[in-house]
Amino acid sequence: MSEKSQATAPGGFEPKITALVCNWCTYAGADLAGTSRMEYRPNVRIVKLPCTGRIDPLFIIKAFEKGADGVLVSGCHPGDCHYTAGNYHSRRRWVGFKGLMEFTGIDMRRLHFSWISASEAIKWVDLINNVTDEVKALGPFTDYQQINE
Amino acid sequence: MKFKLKNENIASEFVAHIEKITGENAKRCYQCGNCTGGCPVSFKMDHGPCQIIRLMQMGQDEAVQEANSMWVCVGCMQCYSRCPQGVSAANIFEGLRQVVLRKGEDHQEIEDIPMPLLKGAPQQALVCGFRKFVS
Amino acid sequence: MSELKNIPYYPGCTLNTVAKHFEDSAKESAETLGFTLSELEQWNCCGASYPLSPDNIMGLTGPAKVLFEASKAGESVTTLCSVCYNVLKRTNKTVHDDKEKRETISTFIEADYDGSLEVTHYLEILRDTVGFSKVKESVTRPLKDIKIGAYYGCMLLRPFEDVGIDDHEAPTIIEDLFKALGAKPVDFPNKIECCGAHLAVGGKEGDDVVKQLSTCVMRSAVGSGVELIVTSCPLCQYNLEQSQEKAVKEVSGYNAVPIVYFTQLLGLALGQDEAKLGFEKNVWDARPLLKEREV
Amino acid sequence: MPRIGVFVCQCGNNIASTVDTAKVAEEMKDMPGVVYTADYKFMCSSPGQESLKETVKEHKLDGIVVAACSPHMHEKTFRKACEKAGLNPYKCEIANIREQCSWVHHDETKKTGTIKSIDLTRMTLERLKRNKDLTKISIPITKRALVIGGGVAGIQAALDIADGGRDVILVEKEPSLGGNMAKLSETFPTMDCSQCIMTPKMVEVELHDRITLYTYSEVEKVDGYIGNFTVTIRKKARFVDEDLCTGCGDCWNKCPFKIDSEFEHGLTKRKVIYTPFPQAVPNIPVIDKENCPKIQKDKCGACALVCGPECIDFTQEDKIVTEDVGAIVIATGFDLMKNSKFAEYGYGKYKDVINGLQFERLASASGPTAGEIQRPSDGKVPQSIVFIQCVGSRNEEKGVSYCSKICCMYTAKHTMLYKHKVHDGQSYVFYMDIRAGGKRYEEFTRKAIEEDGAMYLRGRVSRVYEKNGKLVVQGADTLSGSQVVIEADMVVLATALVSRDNAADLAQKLGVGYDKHKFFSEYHPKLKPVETVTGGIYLAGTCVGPMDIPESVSMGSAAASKVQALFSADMLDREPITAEVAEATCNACWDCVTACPYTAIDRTEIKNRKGEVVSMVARVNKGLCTGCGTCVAACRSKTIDLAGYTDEQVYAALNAF
Ligand SMILES: Cc1cc2nc3c(=O)[nH]c(=O)nc-3n(C[C@H](O)[C@H](O)[C@H](O)COP(=O)(O)OP(=O)(O)OC[C@H]3O[C@@H](n4cnc5c(N)ncnc54)[C@H](O)[C@@H]3O)c2cc1C
Ligand SMILES: Cc1cc2nc3c(=O)[nH]c(=O)nc-3n(C[C@H](O)[C@H](O)[C@H](O)COP(=O)(O)OP(=O)(O)OC[C@H]3O[C@@H](n4cnc5c(N)ncnc54)[C@H](O)[C@@H]3O)c2cc1C
Ligand code: SF4
Ligand code: SF4
Ligand code: SF4
Ligand code: SF4
Ligand code: SF4
Ligand code: SF4
Ligand code: SF4
Ligand code: SF4
Repeated sequence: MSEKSQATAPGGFEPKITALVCNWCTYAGADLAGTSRMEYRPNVRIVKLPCTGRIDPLFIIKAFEKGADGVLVSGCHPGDCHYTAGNYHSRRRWVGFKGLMEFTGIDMRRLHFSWISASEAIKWVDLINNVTDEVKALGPFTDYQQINE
Repeated sequence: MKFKLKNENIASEFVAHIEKITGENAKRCYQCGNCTGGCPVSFKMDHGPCQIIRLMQMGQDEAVQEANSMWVCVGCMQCYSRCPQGVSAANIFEGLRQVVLRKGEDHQEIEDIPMPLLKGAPQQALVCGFRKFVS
Repeated sequence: MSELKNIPYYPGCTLNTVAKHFEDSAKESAETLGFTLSELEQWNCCGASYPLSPDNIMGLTGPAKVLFEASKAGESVTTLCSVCYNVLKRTNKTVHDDKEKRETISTFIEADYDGSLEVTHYLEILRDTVGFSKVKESVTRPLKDIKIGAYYGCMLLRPFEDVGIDDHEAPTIIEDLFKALGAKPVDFPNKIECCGAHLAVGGKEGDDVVKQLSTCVMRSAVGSGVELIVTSCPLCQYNLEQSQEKAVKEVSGYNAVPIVYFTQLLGLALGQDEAKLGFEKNVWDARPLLKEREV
Repeated sequence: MPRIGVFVCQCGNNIASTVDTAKVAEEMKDMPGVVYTADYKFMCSSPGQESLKETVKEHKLDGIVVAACSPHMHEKTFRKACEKAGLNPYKCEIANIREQCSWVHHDETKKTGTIKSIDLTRMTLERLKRNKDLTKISIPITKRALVIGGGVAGIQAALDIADGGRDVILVEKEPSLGGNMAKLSETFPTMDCSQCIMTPKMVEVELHDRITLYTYSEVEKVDGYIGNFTVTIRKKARFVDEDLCTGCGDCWNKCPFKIDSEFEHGLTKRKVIYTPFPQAVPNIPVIDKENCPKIQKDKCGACALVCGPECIDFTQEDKIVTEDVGAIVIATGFDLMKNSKFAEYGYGKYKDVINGLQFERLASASGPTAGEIQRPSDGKVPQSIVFIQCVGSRNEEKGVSYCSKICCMYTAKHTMLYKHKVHDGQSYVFYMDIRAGGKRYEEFTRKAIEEDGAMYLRGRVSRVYEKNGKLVVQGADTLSGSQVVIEADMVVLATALVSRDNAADLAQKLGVGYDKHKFFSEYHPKLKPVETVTGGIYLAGTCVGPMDIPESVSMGSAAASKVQALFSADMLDREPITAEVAEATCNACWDCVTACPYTAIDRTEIKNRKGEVVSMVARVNKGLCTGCGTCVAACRSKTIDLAGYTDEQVYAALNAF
């Protein structure tokens, strides 16, 4: 099963979206979207982490390498972090990281950072839909896979 | 006073214009009355500074413009210096005057100033007065 | 103090005319203290009011031009009149802090000025550069405990963050000076209240308002035991003088007191010839009181 | 080769209607390491759990994946089941195919849901393969508590903990217990006398077998973590032997020097050797070192001469004591804002302009005027008093942005106390809003207006000045739109409550958060109002924000019950999700140390057998580590990793997508 699985019916290009989210806010927000029976594009796969502070920029690179066409990172709103300040650290880190990604030529429309709380199911749904549609329009991302091969 | 309060009032363009040219935000005012309490001339005003700002909050453009308050304000900045919300009624009054003066309507005719006053008063009073009252 | 020689000085529209005695006495006192207030070569009227609506750039061009002229003369400029001080200091701050406005003003006045000048009031020179203790040493005719009422008005004090000569609710700079001169300053509640300012010439409501406000100031002072009022602004001086005239006519039992510029008494205390200090120009003459106290 | 079981839940139709669970199970069968798969109707039901346990045993599984609802729902359930079946609970992982799949993808052909479920289950499986056996961290608990601050909140917390049978150390920086409440006259809304209800509590603290009281002391340093704190306390020199002193008062009666009394807010004087107030607990004096000529320049010594038990010792020095405790309650209270910021009100300039606490002292039977309302300037009974509310509060320009919450109430109280004592006196209150939310509070303020005749004026005061011996108050009444001038005999300022000026300092010593006003931060303002983010440290009273006595006491009790709950077990179980350092590759860059929000990482010396330091490495204190993983992302040499969320596990999941 090493080949890229197709998220939906054959036909158009269906992007792969990897979401790196924190356990306390965004993961719970995504759960709430489910409990509320909302619907969103099926292209996303969540990887749960304790806190956005745990997110190593290399995770993002790895995700792209492994064929993700878009990556999104989301955690608690600044100030709401379950661990006091983890998301401040990550935010600081991302500022530098964003520059680096831009430098390496990744279209920043493929990488999204956002804050979604446990009650913001709607925001989660909108984010997934928007990111999916945007990345879909951009087409597959292959630069990193080539590096990998 | 009695008025019907409508959505249009709250979105008053006149108030927005005054806010723009004065750099003040009428919504910041929480009607504590400190400005009116300390204003040396509020006793002469149809509406004290805080009431003018209240009328602006409610978009009562006419009431604001009809009041003599803007002409009475001496610009002493006492209102601003004690306002807990950092609102300057002085600036707002100047803005209101500007709207009138920029239309070319003078509040004061120079001929009306008595000669002894014109001669005796310090130049600065005349300069300042003309600025505030004459377009 | 040795480096103090020439201080660029901006007179403004009134100090050369109606308030000549303010200027003369200030200049005399400066000479005694070892420096010169040297008038800017070129200057225009500051407009006598800082434009309170920020979009009024034209109102800033006058004072900005003054500041530009002053910047040619040195790193600071001093004023005697509180209004000039207020207008120049605030304009200077605006030019300094607001780049956009600075550029617009530059195009209007056709000169580049960046707001780096220091705008001071003569009182500040006396306090911060000369030092009141030094002034005290130079006193040859102490003011013999005359009860002075220091009238500040508005322009010297407000708004605090732009002007900031002293605490805007409880200033003491003039009192401190007069302590050094041997007088006995008396605090009175209305010393920071407005005199009515330009309403002296103003419209339908004006004259009446000025009378009420200035009379309040005078009564508050006299009621607190003040024997003589000092001012630092020709407009304050004028409004108080005029109102006292009316008070004397209309309020029974009202005791008029002399009203003079602070520089006149400063000059006197520093030993200058009384005749040069323009006491005869004040509506309310201080000389009888001075004589009575043998100053 | 691992032996893994995959269980796919149908959740009745909740999952099965959009996911082909049998297909998911089928797909997993061929994955390397998987030895068992099944789909099942209700995994969390008792039969579901039973079958899971049986299968674990029967197939000797060393790991399981449950593809079902969110881990927030049933992770605990299945981990417990594993434990019962003899499998390490951390060898169980959940793939969330309900909340994050079947419920959000409504494709009835089941195509979408099935594909996504397969992906999610596979990612979870790959992650699980790298899971290690973890054991809950067990920490022993020292069952003694420290309470910092001896106001009403701290006293309540200390008594509740001590009454529950635990030892308490109470540290108070002043010479006596009592805090601000000890200064109050009568208290809203019931008007009972503050001293009458406070003094017995103070005495109870002093006499309690389980409470060790350190007054005139401050916490200097705190080390350790929940259950295991070591606290260093500085006992300031009293210059009086506490064991010998009988509290007879001969010393302070004899002492010839007088100083403004802090307790009475300068309304009267105290001696250099003094107790702050007559009911002080303990009733042992201290010598105010700065003002004692004996200590400063060896002159006087009168107190020592008269002291019968000879307890005065001018050479006494501060003492440092350390105490081990398992929990800490912070109850350091509030101060009033300095009124000097408001020169327009003339506080400090006019003697008859006073603050709320000074009025409390004037109205207090034990105060400087024995409860008679007198002007500080000349002792006359004021015929009119103007009360000004919101001084410094709700004032972003010159004060604080927040509402001090209690001043509306105590001002109403003041007008009543005044009316009850001076029947023909008139009070005026300048207010912006009357905030009287609380049981019987609105009725209380109405009573002040309707029965006791206080004149309420809605507006702020611009200025106060003196004229002919009267205080002229110039303000506005915005309801009538007029300027109002009142000539009063006295003015009382309801000044903002602010945090103690050493609050930020203390917060840093304890590693707890504080807001921009230097009030301590609750873990969660609604759901964890007495906890801090640091385990084992709790909050009570006005150190959190303005509040009245009932609220302060409730918080004191709530904090105490949290401490009791913590102390109810011998050991503290914590999730084993903590950071670990592979010391061999640590290059001592300390990036992790600065990154950790909990100061859970120490710089540790590595010594050789001779005891010489050979290197420095980072070491995680498992008691403090909360498992956020911030350090891991910060470590460039990949030396530090997070158990349960190792790099290996995360990459495995990413690789499987
Ligand atoms: C004028 C006025 C009138 C009031 N009237 C009423 C009323 O009628 N009814 C009512 O319900 N409430 C009233 N209150 C409110 C009431 O005073 C408070 O709610 C209550 O006192 C708060 O108690 P506390 O224990 O939180 O704080 P505090 O009383 O401030 O106690 C804190 C204690 O901690 C000590 N401390 C501080 N820092 C340290 C440190 N670093 N180390 C050791 N010790 C430290 C202090 O010395 C103090 O003893 C009034 C308040 C004011 C200002
Ligand atoms: C419109 C509105 C908005 C609000 N918004 C906020 C807000 O934004 N923030 C905020 O902090 N607070 C808010 N509140 C307040 C908040 O709802 C209450 O503080 C809180 O819900 C009170 O919780 P409770 O447990 O005391 O009472 P309740 O929530 O009333 O719970 C009592 C429970 O006891 C049960 N019960 C009753 N009688 C019996 C009986 N005899 N036997 C067994 N069970 C019984 C009831 O069925 C109920 O489940 C709001 C309130 C309202 C009305
Ligand atoms: S002082 Fe400021 S906030 Fe108060 S009423 Fe006047 S403008 Fe409004
Ligand atoms: S600036 Fe005008 S409105 Fe403000 S206090 Fe002075 S006179 Fe009144
Ligand atoms: S384990 Fe979760 S998904 Fe399965 S039956 Fe229970 S609630 Fe439903
Ligand atoms: S005289 Fe001695 S025993 Fe008496 S109170 Fe003073 S110190 Fe204590
Ligand atoms: S030695 Fe100090 S404390 Fe003792 S009596 Fe003298 S001044 Fe007072
Ligand atoms: S409680 Fe009342 S007096 Fe105190 S700050 Fe709030 S509104 Fe003002
Ligand atoms: S996991 Fe978080 S709390 Fe633990 S040591 Fe690392 S940064 Fe600190
Ligand atoms: S960041 Fe890594 S290498 Fe640096 S001190 Fe911490 S564990 Fe050691």
